[in-house]
Amino acid sequence: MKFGIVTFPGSNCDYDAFQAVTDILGEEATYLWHKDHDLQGSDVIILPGGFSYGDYLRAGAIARFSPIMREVAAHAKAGGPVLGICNGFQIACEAGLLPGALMRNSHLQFVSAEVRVRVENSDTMFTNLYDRGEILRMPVAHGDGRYVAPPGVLEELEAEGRVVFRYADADGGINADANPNGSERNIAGIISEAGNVLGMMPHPERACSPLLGSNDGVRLLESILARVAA
Amino acid sequence: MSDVKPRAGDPVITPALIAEHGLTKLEYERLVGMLGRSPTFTELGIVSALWSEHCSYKHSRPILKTLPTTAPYVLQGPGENAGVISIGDGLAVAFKIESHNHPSAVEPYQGAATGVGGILRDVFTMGARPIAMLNSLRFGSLDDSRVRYLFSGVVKGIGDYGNCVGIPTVAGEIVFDPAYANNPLVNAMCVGLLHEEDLIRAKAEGVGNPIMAVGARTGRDGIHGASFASEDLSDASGAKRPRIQVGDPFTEKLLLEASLELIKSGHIVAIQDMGAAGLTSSSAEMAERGDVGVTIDVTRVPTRESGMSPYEILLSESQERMLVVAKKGREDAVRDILTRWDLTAAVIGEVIAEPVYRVTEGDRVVAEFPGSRLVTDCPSYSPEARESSAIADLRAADPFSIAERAEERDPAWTLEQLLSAPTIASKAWAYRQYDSTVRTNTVIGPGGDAAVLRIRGTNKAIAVKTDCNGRYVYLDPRVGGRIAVAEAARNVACTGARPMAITNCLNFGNPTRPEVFFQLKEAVAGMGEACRALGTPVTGGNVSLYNESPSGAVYPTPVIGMVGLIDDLSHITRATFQKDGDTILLLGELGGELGGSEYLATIHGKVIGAPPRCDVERERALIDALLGAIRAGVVSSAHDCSDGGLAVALAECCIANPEHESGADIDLSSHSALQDRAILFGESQGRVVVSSPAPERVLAIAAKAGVPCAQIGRVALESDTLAIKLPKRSLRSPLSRLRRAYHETIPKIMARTPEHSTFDELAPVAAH
Amino acid sequence: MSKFRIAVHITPRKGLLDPQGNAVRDALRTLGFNSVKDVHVGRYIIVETDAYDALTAEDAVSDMCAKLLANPVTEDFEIESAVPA
Amino acid sequence: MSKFRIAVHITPRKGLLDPQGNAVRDALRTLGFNSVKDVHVGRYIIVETDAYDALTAEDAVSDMCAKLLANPVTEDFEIESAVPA
Ligand SMILES: Nc1ncnc2c1ncn2[C@@H]1O[C@H](COP(=O)(O)OP(=O)(O)O)[C@@H](O)[C@H]1O
Ligand SMILES: [Mg+2]
Repeated sequence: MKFGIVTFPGSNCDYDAFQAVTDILGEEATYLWHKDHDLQGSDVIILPGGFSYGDYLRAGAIARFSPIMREVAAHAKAGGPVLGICNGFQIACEAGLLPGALMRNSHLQFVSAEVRVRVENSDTMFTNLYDRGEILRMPVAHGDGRYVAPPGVLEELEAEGRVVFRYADADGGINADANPNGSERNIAGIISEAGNVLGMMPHPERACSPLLGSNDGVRLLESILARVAA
Repeated sequence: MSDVKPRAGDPVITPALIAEHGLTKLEYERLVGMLGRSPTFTELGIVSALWSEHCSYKHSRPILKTLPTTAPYVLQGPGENAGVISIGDGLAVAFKIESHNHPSAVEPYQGAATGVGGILRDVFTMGARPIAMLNSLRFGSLDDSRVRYLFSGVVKGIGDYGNCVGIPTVAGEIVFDPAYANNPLVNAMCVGLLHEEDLIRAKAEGVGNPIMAVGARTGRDGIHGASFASEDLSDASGAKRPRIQVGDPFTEKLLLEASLELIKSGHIVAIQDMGAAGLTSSSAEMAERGDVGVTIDVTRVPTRESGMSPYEILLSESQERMLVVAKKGREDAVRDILTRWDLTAAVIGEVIAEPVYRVTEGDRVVAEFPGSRLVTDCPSYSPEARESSAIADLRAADPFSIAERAEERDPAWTLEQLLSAPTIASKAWAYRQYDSTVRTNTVIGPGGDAAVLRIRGTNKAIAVKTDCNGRYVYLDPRVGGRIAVAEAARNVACTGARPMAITNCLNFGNPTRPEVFFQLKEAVAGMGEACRALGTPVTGGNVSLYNESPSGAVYPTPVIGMVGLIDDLSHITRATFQKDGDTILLLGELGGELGGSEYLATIHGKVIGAPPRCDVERERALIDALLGAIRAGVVSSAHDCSDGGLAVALAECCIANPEHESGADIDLSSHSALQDRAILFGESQGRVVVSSPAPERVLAIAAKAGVPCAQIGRVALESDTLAIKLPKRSLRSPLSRLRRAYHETIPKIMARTPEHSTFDELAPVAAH
Repeated sequence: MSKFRIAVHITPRKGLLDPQGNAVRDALRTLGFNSVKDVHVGRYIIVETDAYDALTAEDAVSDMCAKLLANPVTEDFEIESAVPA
Repeated sequence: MSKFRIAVHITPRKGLLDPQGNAVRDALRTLGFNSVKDVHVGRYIIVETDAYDALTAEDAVSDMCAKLLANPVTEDFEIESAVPA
């Protein structure tokens, strides 16, 4: 299976995503240049982390107008998997692929730390190899990670099981102490209505090796493989 | 030679103008002698920048020459943008440290950010991809709101820049001491990785080759920053504020990718960052290294503002710019690469056979210097060096003459005081703002003794750390210089790495004062002794002098940036206790010295006594023993004793990792010849706390290396206490209290001032 | 064509948490400005653009706001009259 | 005492690099707004404060700008007239 990883000017986790796909998953990956209009036959699109266009104005606001985003949107509309990580999540929200927005962390500081997330829905194409309620460890590194959405939208996300990950403590508790950025309802990741676009602030691609502290992210990539290959 | 005439509208050269440019009368005469005529305003500006301390090293060059710089694996020593060492497998590591003290004192956010940007460029111009950032920071007391403002601004500046470019910030050190109150130190270090065959040097070559300006456009930023960095900080510095540059990490990221692509492409022969003194120093230095002439036409330099004079274009310190010598005929290919990254490239000059450094404005020559004398003929000084008798007296004072405070009857009190001293307390408040895991190589990030980064495609890793204890250097520069290197080496060795080489940043006061020059000379001598003994040559560095304010000079602070190599990933060792029941050993002697300690400073407000002895041969033996034990697989954890001594080291082994705390039972009661406080808080050098499942093996390895080693206790995972038996007393500290002291101090202090972290570009408080 | 200058105010939508505004308010009080009741922090964007007349310039900027300058989920915007630049 | 509302505009100081403004300008042009000449991005701060009269309120805010709201090294500020809130 082929993963297309978009390189926007200022992306800096494209390399990490590439390594995770090729090195850990053993699948094919290719970089997609933001100015192109060609997904090069990719089955899965990753919008990686970083600071596209410096995150100037608003994180993700300028990147969503990159030429390649037209094809990414079409791919998503056709049901193709899209994984937005960190800045990729911000871009996906700005582009309207996912509802809501990511605002400045409530404590106003950049936060780089290992966090825990609880798997809220293990019946998605990104999480089918996890158990529901399982606690995963992954790094976060962002300044604008506070997920917000209008009240109606939040209810809808909850009702449809589209909140996929929530920041949690070691025992699975959902509380303010476990929330690194002030996200509403501790939301760390959500999925689109059709279930094929996942946006998340934590970095699964940085959690792919026990040597680096966690390999809890591997099964996320494997889940996609399992579902798409099936 | 061409006919160089003053340009219409340029100021007339007067003694006042010369003085304003920081040139002495003798230096000016030297310039006139070199030219054989009076300089133009443009020429005066050029020389003022190139002969500034920052660019010319005029007070430090002879001293730096005494440092060892070679080893079989050193591919590039001092003199280039960064040093480079081979780590085998065809791979090499480039690294360099640099100061941005003065800009940060005036505008902490931009000052620190542009410091990070500059050192990144120094590393990627060598053909290396940056893989890690470090820093070394000094501030006054955190009780002062201006200091809190500086601290939070610097941390945010470092974080925002490095995070945006996507290079992990993995280690550093932060010290708070009134000695730095009005003159903070901000040193940034970058480490990069390259294939040996991609190494490129900043040496202009090939007559007829075009010289190109690449990256951001040139504006009126930071004109004369280099000479600014070579002056004392006075109240008048406020007026110099417009000189401060603004960083654009987004452009830096594009420039990084474009430069690496350019170097790989084979279209260029040399590349150099336009750093301090901008276009002037980069072009003059490249010409000098290549022993060629250059000519530059300032009207072809892409500018951001209209109407910039040659003087301004040459001296601008606008950020995110590079100077490139391309191969003739490849100009378009170079431009194509830059355009792909939305950056500009313009031909602005040429390498010429005639041995001159020439600047034109269109057809008119506005500056011309013979040969490379601009660089080679700059003055060099060896002023008088004499120790201050006041400091000698401080050193001679007996620390044991200071009576204990009543509270010290409970050593747990003292330990908690020390753990909550901002210099010792956890710096997580700062490094949580740094992305330390991007690029997925960080095995050990901030919080350990040194950071460890794996090297992909090999079974190796490198360990990196910055270190210096300025208080020791103040009390005894020779010994302090040795300790700075030894401590950095020890920190790297604690992770399982063989110390390989250093870069250094010499932060000192005004060298024309005999007591400062004495410190500089002695400290570098001490560093050299340690480097030779430990086999860690100096591959480069930076000198920052004139770190003085009306209240005096900073502590002499020669910061060491150490790189070590781990040749097997299984040797990577952490600082905190790992396994229940492991035996705790002390490698090295108990010592019992108290001079220059954090204990005296924090508990008694005294900076006195001789700093701990530092026998560099014993340091070498200690590192050999430690690495021997690690490689034998019998070390669960290793942590060196530094600020706060053995007690603080043990406490850190228990609680530094909040995810994995453990208690410990320690028995030091047999050392009755020493005072309890000296056992606990003395900072004798050459010591490492090791935990091991096989203590007899550690003892045997140490004995063979001739290093004292003793079993001192046991790791007690389930215990919630650190217990230490002493000759006269005993210490019992619940981990919860140690944790609070260590982890909560800095966040609490910084929470006092929400105003400092409010905006992207911080707003200062009413201190100006 | 002439050149116009149009200022845009972008403010956090009412009801949303404004941590920056709150932090500034608290900081001002810490500094002794005890009468401060509330603070809101938004963005101020100045666009300089060529246009046939002020109205066309304002229309264009309004379009820019809708497309890029403001996030409709979290922000409101307000455009000032164009002035010749 | 009555309550006033004072708006403050904070802009990057002229001549200093404005990376944010440049990025937005380039983005607008890419979006087809080709007539855009320049963009500057600053902050817009609304302070609500009690004061005896409008003048006192404005003076206080000017003081706040100097002390906290604007960075004198890199920014300029402008205070609008106080309006009753
Ligand atoms: N400015 C900083 N940036 C990143 N990491 C830091 C910084 N300051 C301290 N640290 C980290 O905190 C830990 C303790 O630092 P330090 O007290 O200097 O250790 P040591 O006493 O062993 O030299 C180290 O892991 C160091 O890398
Ligand atoms: Mg250490």
